[in-house]
Amino acid sequence: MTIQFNPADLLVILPELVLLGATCAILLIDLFLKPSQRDITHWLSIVAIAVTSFLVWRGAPEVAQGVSAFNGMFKHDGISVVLKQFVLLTTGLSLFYARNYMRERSLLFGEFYLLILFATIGMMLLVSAGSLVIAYLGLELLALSSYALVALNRNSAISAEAAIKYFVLGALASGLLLYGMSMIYGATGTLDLAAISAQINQVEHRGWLAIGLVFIVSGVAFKLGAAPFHMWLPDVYHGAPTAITVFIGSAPKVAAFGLLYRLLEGGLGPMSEHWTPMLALLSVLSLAVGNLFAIAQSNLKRMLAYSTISHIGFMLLGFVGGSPAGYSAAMFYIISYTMTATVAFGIIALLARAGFECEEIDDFKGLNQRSPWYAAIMGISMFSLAGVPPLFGFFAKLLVLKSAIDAGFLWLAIVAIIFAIIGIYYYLRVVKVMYFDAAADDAAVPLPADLPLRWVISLNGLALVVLGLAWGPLFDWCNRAFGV
Amino acid sequence: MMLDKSILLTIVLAPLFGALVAGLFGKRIGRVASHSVTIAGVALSCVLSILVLYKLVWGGAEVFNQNIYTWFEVGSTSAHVGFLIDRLTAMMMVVVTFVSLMVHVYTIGYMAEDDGYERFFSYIALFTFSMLMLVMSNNFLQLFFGWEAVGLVSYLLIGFWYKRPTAIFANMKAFIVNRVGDFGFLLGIAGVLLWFGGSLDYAAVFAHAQDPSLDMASRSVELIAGHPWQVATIVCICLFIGAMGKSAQVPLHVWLPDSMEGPTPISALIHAATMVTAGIFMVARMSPLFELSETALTFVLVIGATTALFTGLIGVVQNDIKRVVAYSTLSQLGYMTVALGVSAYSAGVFHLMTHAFFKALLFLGAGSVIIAMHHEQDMRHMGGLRKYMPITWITMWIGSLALAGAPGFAGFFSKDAIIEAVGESHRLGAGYAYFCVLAGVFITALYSFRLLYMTFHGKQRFVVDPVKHHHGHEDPEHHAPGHLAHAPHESPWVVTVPLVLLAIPSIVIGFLTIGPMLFGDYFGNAIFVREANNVIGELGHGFHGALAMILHGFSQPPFWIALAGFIVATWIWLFNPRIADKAENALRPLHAVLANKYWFDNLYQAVFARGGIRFGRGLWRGSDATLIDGAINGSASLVDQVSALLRRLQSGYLYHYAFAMILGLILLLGGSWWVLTRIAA
Amino acid sequence: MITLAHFLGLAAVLLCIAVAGFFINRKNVIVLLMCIELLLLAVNTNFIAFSRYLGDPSGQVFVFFILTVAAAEAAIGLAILVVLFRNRATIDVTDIDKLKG
Amino acid sequence: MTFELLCFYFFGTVAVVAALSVISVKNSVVAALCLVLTFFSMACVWLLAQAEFLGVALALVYVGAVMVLFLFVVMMLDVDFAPLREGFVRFLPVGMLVAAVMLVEMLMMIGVRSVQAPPGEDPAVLAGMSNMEWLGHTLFREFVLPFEIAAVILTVGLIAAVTLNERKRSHTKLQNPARQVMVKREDRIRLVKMAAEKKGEVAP
Amino acid sequence: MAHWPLLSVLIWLPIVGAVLVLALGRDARVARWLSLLVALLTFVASLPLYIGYEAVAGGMQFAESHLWIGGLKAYYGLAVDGISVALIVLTTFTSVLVIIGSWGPINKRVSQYMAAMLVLEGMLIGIFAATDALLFYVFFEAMLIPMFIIIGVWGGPRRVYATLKFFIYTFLGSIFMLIALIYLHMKTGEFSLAAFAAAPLSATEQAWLFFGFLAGFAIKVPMWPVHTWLPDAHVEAPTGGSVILAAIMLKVGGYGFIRFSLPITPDASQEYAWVVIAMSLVAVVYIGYVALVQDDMKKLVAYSSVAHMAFVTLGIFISLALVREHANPDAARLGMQGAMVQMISHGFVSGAMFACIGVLYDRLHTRMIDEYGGVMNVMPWFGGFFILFSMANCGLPGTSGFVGEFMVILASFQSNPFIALVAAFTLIIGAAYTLWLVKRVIFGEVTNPKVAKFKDLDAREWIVLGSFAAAVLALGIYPKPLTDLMDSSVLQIVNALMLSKA
Repeated sequence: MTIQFNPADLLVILPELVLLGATCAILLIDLFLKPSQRDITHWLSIVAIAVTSFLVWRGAPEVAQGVSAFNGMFKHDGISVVLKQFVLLTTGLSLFYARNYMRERSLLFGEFYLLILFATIGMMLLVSAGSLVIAYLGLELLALSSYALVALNRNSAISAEAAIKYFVLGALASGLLLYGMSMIYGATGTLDLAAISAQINQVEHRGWLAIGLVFIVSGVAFKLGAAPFHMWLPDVYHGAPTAITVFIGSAPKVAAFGLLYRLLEGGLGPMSEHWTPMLALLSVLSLAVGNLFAIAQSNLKRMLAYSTISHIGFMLLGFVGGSPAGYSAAMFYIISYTMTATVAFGIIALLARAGFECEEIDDFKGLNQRSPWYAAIMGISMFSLAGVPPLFGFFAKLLVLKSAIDAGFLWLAIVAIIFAIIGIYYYLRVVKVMYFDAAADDAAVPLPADLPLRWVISLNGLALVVLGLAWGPLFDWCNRAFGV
Repeated sequence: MMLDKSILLTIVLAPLFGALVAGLFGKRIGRVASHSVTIAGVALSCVLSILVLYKLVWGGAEVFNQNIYTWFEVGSTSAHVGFLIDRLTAMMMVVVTFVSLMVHVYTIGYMAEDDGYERFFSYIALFTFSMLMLVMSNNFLQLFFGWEAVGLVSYLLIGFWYKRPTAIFANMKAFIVNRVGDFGFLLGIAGVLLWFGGSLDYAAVFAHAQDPSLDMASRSVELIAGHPWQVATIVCICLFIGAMGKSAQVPLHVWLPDSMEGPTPISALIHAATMVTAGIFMVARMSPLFELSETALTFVLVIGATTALFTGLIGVVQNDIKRVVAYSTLSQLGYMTVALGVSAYSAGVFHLMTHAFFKALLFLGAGSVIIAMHHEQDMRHMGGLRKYMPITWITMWIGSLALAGAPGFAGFFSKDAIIEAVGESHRLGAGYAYFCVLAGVFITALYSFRLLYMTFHGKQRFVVDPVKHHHGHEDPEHHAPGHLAHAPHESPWVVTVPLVLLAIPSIVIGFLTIGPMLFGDYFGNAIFVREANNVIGELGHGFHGALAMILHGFSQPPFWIALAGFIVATWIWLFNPRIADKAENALRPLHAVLANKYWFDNLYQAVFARGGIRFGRGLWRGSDATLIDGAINGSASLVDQVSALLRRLQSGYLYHYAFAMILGLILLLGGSWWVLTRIAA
Repeated sequence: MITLAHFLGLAAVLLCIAVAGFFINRKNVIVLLMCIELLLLAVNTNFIAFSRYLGDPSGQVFVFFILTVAAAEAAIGLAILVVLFRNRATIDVTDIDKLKG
Repeated sequence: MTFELLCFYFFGTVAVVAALSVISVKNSVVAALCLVLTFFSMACVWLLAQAEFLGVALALVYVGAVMVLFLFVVMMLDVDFAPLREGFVRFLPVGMLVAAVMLVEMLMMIGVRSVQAPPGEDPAVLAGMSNMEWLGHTLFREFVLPFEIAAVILTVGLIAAVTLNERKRSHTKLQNPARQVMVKREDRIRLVKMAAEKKGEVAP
Repeated sequence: MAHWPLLSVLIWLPIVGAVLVLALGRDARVARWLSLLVALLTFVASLPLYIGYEAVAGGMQFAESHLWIGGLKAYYGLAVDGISVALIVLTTFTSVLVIIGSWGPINKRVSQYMAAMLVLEGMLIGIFAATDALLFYVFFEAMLIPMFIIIGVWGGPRRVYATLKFFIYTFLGSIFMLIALIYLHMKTGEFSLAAFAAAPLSATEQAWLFFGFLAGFAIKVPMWPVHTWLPDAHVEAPTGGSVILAAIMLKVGGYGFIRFSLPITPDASQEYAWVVIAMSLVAVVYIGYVALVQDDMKKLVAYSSVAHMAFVTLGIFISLALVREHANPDAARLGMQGAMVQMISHGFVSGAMFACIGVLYDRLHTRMIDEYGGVMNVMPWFGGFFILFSMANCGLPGTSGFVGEFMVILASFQSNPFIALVAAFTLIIGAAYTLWLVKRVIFGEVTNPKVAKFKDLDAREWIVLGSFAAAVLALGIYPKPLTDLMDSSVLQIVNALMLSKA
C-alpha cells in the first residue's frame, strides 16, 4: 500500500493550522511591538483562540466515530471537539487572568503568549492523537512550552527551582512513556492506536504489552499528576508565577485526560482488565496523598496543587469503570475541575499585586469584609471543589462516583468519599479565613483596573453556579461524545 | 332532662376568663378589677356548680357525657375534650369552686400588700379552671391535661415568691416529684388504651372492663417471657403511681411539706383541699378498673396506711405552723387512700370532701395567724394569741376538732367510716392498715391540739418591739425571730368571713351528707364496687342515721384513742411544756428520725439529685466530650498529624521525587507481572 | 546471532542505569539531564530493535522524532539550568529544596 | 558466537560501563565525556541493527551538538565539583537495589529467553532501498504531520531557550541615553512637605 | 391554581429575594425590610398550599415535573403531601420570625445575613417539596452552605470549630446517603422517589441502603451518638441560626427517614428498627442527663433538642415495628403522627427557646446560666414566655410539646411497654433539666447588677415570642387540624410499610 498525502486532511486540522498560523503571525507582530503595546498581542491571542474555537465548532463531526486524517494519525471526533473547546476556553481564561499579573511583574513578554499558544496547539494535537507519534509530539510540544513558562520569571529563584524540577521529572516521565510506547510498538508492530487496539488480542508477547502498559500509565499519570507520580506538581504550582499556574493547572489537565483516553482506551482498550486495577490504585493513592497533604498547607497555591492531585484521583474513578459512561463522567469531571480551578487560581492572580503574591491562605483573611464579591466567587469555587451541591463540582463527583459504583468499584467510591470528607476541611478553611476571620484593615482590596479580567472571572465563577443548576446540556454533550 | 352544655362550659371557662384577664392585663386594670373579675368568674362557677349538683341530685338530670371537641383523631385512636358530669363530679365541682371562692375572698386580705397581687388571682383562677377540667373530664387525656395543669399552677404558686431560694427550690421539687407520678400515670393511660378496648373515654373503657364476656380480671400479659402479669394490675398500679405523686403518698410525699413555701391561701386551696385530692378522685373514678385487681388495691392500701401513720408522726415534731398542717394533710390523704385500698371509694371521697372544708379552714386560720404574726410561722414564737384574734381561735378549734374526729364534727363521720371499713375488710394488708389508721387517730389528736395550744394558749412567747420596725411584710428575716413590730390583731373581714364560712361545713357537712353519700345511692353508677369488696355495704347494715352514729362513736376505739391523744396533748403542751423538751431529749434518736422526715429528702437529694447530676456530668464529660467528641476530634487531629508527618515526604529533593516515581513504577510493574503470571497459570 | 532479546536486554539495562541515575545522584543537576539522554537512548534502542525485527520503518522514524525532540529538550533543560544557576549560584540538587512540604 | 554478536557484546559492555560512569563519576565533565562514549557505543550497536541513518545521526546530533552543549554549559557554570557527591555512597545500596529489582522485573516480563528469534532480512534491503531512503519514504509520506510538529517543537525549543536567557536582566545596569537626555526636573527631585518635628517625640 | 407553580415560587422566591437583598442591601435598613418583605411574601404564598391541599384526598399534590438531567433521568420534580405541607408552612412561618428576631442583634453585614437566611429558607422548602432524590440531595446538602456561613460569620467565640464540625459532620453522613442514592439509580435508572420505592431490592441491598440513609439522616436529626455537633453548633450560632437549625433543619432528618428509609428499604428498616429505637431510647435518657448538667443555656436546650428529636425517630420506627410485628396499623399511624407532630411542635418550642435565649443574650452577651438569675424581677413578660416555652419543652399538656410525645408513648406502649417506659422517662428528666434552668435563670433574687438593668421585651421581641407562644398553645389545645392535614399521607406511608420488597 502506498500512502499518499491527502490535501483534504488539511481541512480536518484546519483549527490547528489556523492557530499555528496565528501564532506565527503573533510571533512576528510582537517583534515590532513596544512593551506598552503588548495589549495588541493579548487581544490577538484571544482572537486567535476564539477563531480556533469557532473553527473547532464548525468542524465538529456529527457522528461519534468522527473523522481521521493523516492515515489515522489525527482523529477528530466528538471527544476531541469537547476537549479542544475546553482547552481553548480555559486557555483563553488563563490569558485574561494572567495579563494584569504578568504586567505588574514586568513579565508580560510576547513569548508568554507564544508559549501558551504553542502549548495549546500541543494540547489540541494531544487530544486528537491517533498515533503514538502524535501523542508523543503533542505532549512534548505542551511540555516544553510549559517548562519554559514556569521558568519565565527568570529572576525568581523558586520559579527556576520549580522549572528544573518540572523539567527533569517531566523528561523522566516522557522517557518512561516512550519506553512504554516502544514496547507496545514492539508487541503490535504499529504506532497507530486503532491498529494497536485491533491487534492487541493477537499479540503473543503479553509481557511486552504489560511493560508497555505500565510505562505508559506511569508516563500519563505523571502528566495528570496522579500519585505517586505527582511530586512535581505542588512544587511547580507553587513555584510558577500565579498567572502561569492558572494555565498549567487548567488546560493541560484536560489535555492529559485526552491523552489518557487516547492511549488507554483508544490504543490499549482491550487490556482494560489490566489497567483498571492500576488506575484504581493510582486513584486511591492520589486521593490519599492529595487530601492528606493539602491539609497541612499554608500556601494556597500549594494547597490547590494537592487538591488537584486529589481531583485527579476522583477523575480516575470515572475512568476505572472502563465504560463510555465512565469516560464521559471522567471527562465531565475534568472539565468541571478545570473550570473551577481557573477561578481559584484566577482569584489569587487577581488579588496579587506587585510585591504581594496573595498566595498564603492567611492573605485571604477577612476578604469578605474587603471585597465581598470576590470573596463570594472564591467561596463558590471552594465549595465547588469540595463538591457541595448545587455547584458544578458536586455533579462531577456524583457522576464519577456513579460510574465507579456502576462498574462495581463500590469500595473505591467509599474510599473516595472518605477522602472527600477530609478534603472538605481544607477548602472550608479558605472560606473560613475569608468569611470568619477579621481583616487586618477594612479598606477595600485594591483591585486591578483590568475590567475584562474582573468580568471574566465573575462570569467564570457564576458559571460554576449556573452549570450546577443546569449541567444537563454539558453532560449530554459529554455523553454524545462517547456515544452513550 | 339533660344538663345544659353551655352551663358546663361556663363553669369551666369563667375562671379561665378571669385568669386570662387578670394575668394578661392585671397591671393595667389594677388590683380591684383583677380580683373582681376572677372572683366573679369563680363565683359564677360555684353557683352554677351548685345548680348542676342540684339538678343531678334533685332535678333528676341524667348523667352528662359528651365530647366538646375532638383533640385529635388518628385511625381508631381519638382523643377528645369532653365532660362527664355525674354526682361524683358534681360534688367535686362544688367542693372545688366553693373552697376556691373562699380562698379568693380570703386572698384579698392575705395578699393585700403583695406586689404580685394580680398575678396571684390569675393563678388561682387558672387553678380553678384546671381543677375543673380535671374533675369534669370524660376521658383519660383530658384528665391528664387537668392533672398536669394543676401541677403547673401549683408549681407557679409554690414559687410565687420567686425571689426566695427555698420557694423556687420547693416548686421545682414539687413539679419533678409530681412528674415521677405522672410518668406512671401516662404509662397507665397507655396501658388502658392498649388493653381496655383502644379508647381513652371513660365510658368505653369502663364498659370494656366490666364486660363479663371479656373477663378483664383474669387477662394477663407476659411482658417478660414466662412471667404473666395481670393487665389490670399493671394498669392500676401505673395509674396509682400518678395518684401517689399528686396526692403525696409515700414515697412521693416529699414535695408537699415543702410546698408550704407558697402563700397560705394556696396551701389551703391546692395543697390541702383540692389538688392533692385529685389522686383520690382519680382512683375513685377508676374504680371499675381498680376493682379488677386485688393486687393493685393491696398496693394502694399499704401505701395509704403507711402514709397515714408515718407522715402524721412527723407532724408532731414540726414547729412551723403550716408544716404541721401540711403533715396533717399528708396523713389525711393517707386515710383517703386507705379507704380506696379497701374498696371503700365512697368513704375516701367522703373524707375528701369533709377534709377539704376543715383543712382549708385550718390552713386559712394558720394564714390568719401568720398575718397577725407578720409572717412569723414558728410556733415557738407564738402562744397566747387567743386574746388577740378570737375568731381565728374559734374557727381553728372547730377545724381541729373536725380533724381529730370529735364526734359530730365533719371529720368524725368520714374518718370513722374509713376506720370501720378497714376493720371490715379482709384484703391482704388490711390488718396493717387497721393498726396504722388507729394509731393515726392518736397522732392526729396529738399534733392538732399541740398546734392549738402552742399557738393560741399558754404563755405569749413573742415580744412587741416597735423600735425595730421597718417595712417588710415579706421578709421575716429582717426581724429577729419572736420580735414583732406591733401587737398582733384580728385579721380583716375578708379573712375571717371565709374562716367562718368554712367552719360551718366543717361542723355540719358530715352530719348532713353521710347518709346519702356513704350509705345511700348518692354516687349511683359513678363508683363501682364489686360485691365481694363492698365493705361500705357491710357497714351500711349497721348504719342507722348520723345521730346514731355519733352516739355509737363514743363507744368505739377511735374516739378513745383520739381522747387519749387530746389528753396527752393537753397535759404536755398546755400545762407542762417542759415535758416536751424532756421527751425530746429522752427520745433523741426517735426525734431525729422524725425531725429528719425519715431522711427521705436527704436520700432523694443524694441519690436522684446529686447522683443524677453526677451521672449526667459523667456522661457529658466522660462519654460525650471524651469518647464521642474525642473520637471525632481525635480523628481530625490524627489526620492533621498524619498530614504534618506526611508532608515531610515532599522533601523538595528531586531524587526523592524521582524515587517515588520509580517506586510507583516498580509497584505497577510488579502488580502487572503478578496479573500476567496469574493469567498464564 | 544477535537476537531481539539482546537489544531489549541492553536497552533495559541502560534504562535502569538511567533511572537509577535519577535517584542515586544527589548532587548535580547536570547529571540528571544526562540521565535523561541515557533514558532516551534506551528507548531509541528499543524502537530500532523492534523496527529491525518487525521490518517496519515507523519505529525508526519515531526514533528520528525522539532525537529531534530530545535536542530541543536538552536546549530548554540547559536554559533552565542556567537560569537556576544565575538565581541560586548552585546546581546542587540538595540545594534545590526551597519548594517542599 | 558470531562476529556481530561479539561486536554487540563489546559495544554493549562499553555502553553500560560508560553509562554507569555517567551516573557515578564525580566530575561533570568526565560524566559528559562518558556519556559521549555511551552514545558512541550505542550508535555502533544501532549500526549492528542496520539502522545506519540513525546511528550516524546519533553520533552527529548528539555527540556533535547536544553533548557539546552540555560541556559548554558545564564549563560555563564552572561549578566547584569538589564538595559534590557526598552522600552518594550512602544511598547507593538502596538505589542499586531498586534499580536491580526494576531490571529483574522488566527482564522477566520481556521474557528474554522467549525472544531468541533471529532477525529477518534487512527490511530496507528487501524494499530495495537504502536505510535512509527507506526511512525518508516513510517519513515524508506517512509522517508528514509529525514532521511538521517536530518543526514546531524545535521552534518552541528555540523560543524558550532564547526567552530564558537572552533578555536583559534586572540586575544589569544599562543606560538609555535617550531617556537620560529627556529627563525633566520633576523626575529628578521631589519636594515633600513635612510637619516639623516636635521635641520629645521619638521618630519611629 | 394548578397552573401556578406554587412550589417553585416558594423555593425560588426567597432565593431570588436573597440575591436582591445582597444587591440592594448596602443599607442595613433596606436589607432588613426587604428581607422581611420577602419572608412575609413567602409565608403568604405558603398559605395557599395549606388551604389548597386536599387533606382528605391525600397523596402528592401541587406536582411539578420538568426533565432536569436527561442523561440521568433526573427530574426537577416537586410535589407535596400533608407532611410536607406542614413542614413547609413551619419553615415559612419560622423564617419570618427569625428575620424579625435578627433585626437588632445582627448589625454587621446585615444584607449577607439576611440573604443567607432567605437562601436557607428556599432550600429547606426545596427539601420538603422535592420528589426527585437528586433534587432532594442537592437541597439537602446545599443548605449547609448558608448555615455554615451564618454560624461562622455571626457566631460566638468558638464558631470556627463549631461550624466546621457542623459542616463536616453532616456532610459525612449525607455523602453515604449519596452512595445509596447512586446505587438506587443504578438499579432503577432514574432518581424519582416513587421509582426507588417501587424498586425490588434484596434483603442485603436494603440493609446497606438502610445504613447509608441512616448515616445521612441520623446525623441530621441528630441521634445519639452522632449528636455532638449539635450542641456546639447551637452554642456558637447566632440566635437566628439556632432557631432555624433547631426548628427546621433537624426536621430534615426525620423527614428523610419517612421519605427514604421507610418506603425504599422497608424490610431492612424493620430488621434494624431496633437499632434506631435503641438509639432513640438511649438519647432520651442519656441526653436528658447530659442536658441536666449543662451550664450554658444554649447547650442545655440543644441537648434537649436531641432528646426531643429522639421521639421523632422513635415514633417513626416504632410504627414500623407495630405494622410489621404487631399487625397494628392503627397504632402505627399514631406513632407516625406522633413523630410528625413532635417535629412540628419541636420546631415551635425549640425555636422559641432559642429565641428566648437570644433575648437574654442580647442583653448580657453571655449564655452562662450562672450569670443570670432573677430575670423575672426585671422582665416579667419575658419570664412568662420563658416559663410557657419551658413547660412546652417538658411536654406539658395544653402545649404542643405534649401532643407528639403523648402519641409516641401511646404507640410505643402498644409495641412494647418497656420501650414506652424508657421513653416516658423524659417526663421526669425533661422536667428536671428544664425547670432547673428556669429556676436558675428566671427565678431567684437578682444577683448580677447587669441583670438588674434589663428592660423587658421590646415590640419586636414581643412579636417573635408571642407568635411562637400562639403556635405552641394552638397546637397544644387543638392539634386536630394538623393531624388531619397529615393523616391521609401518614396512612399512605403506613400502608406502604406493610408491603415487603424483597
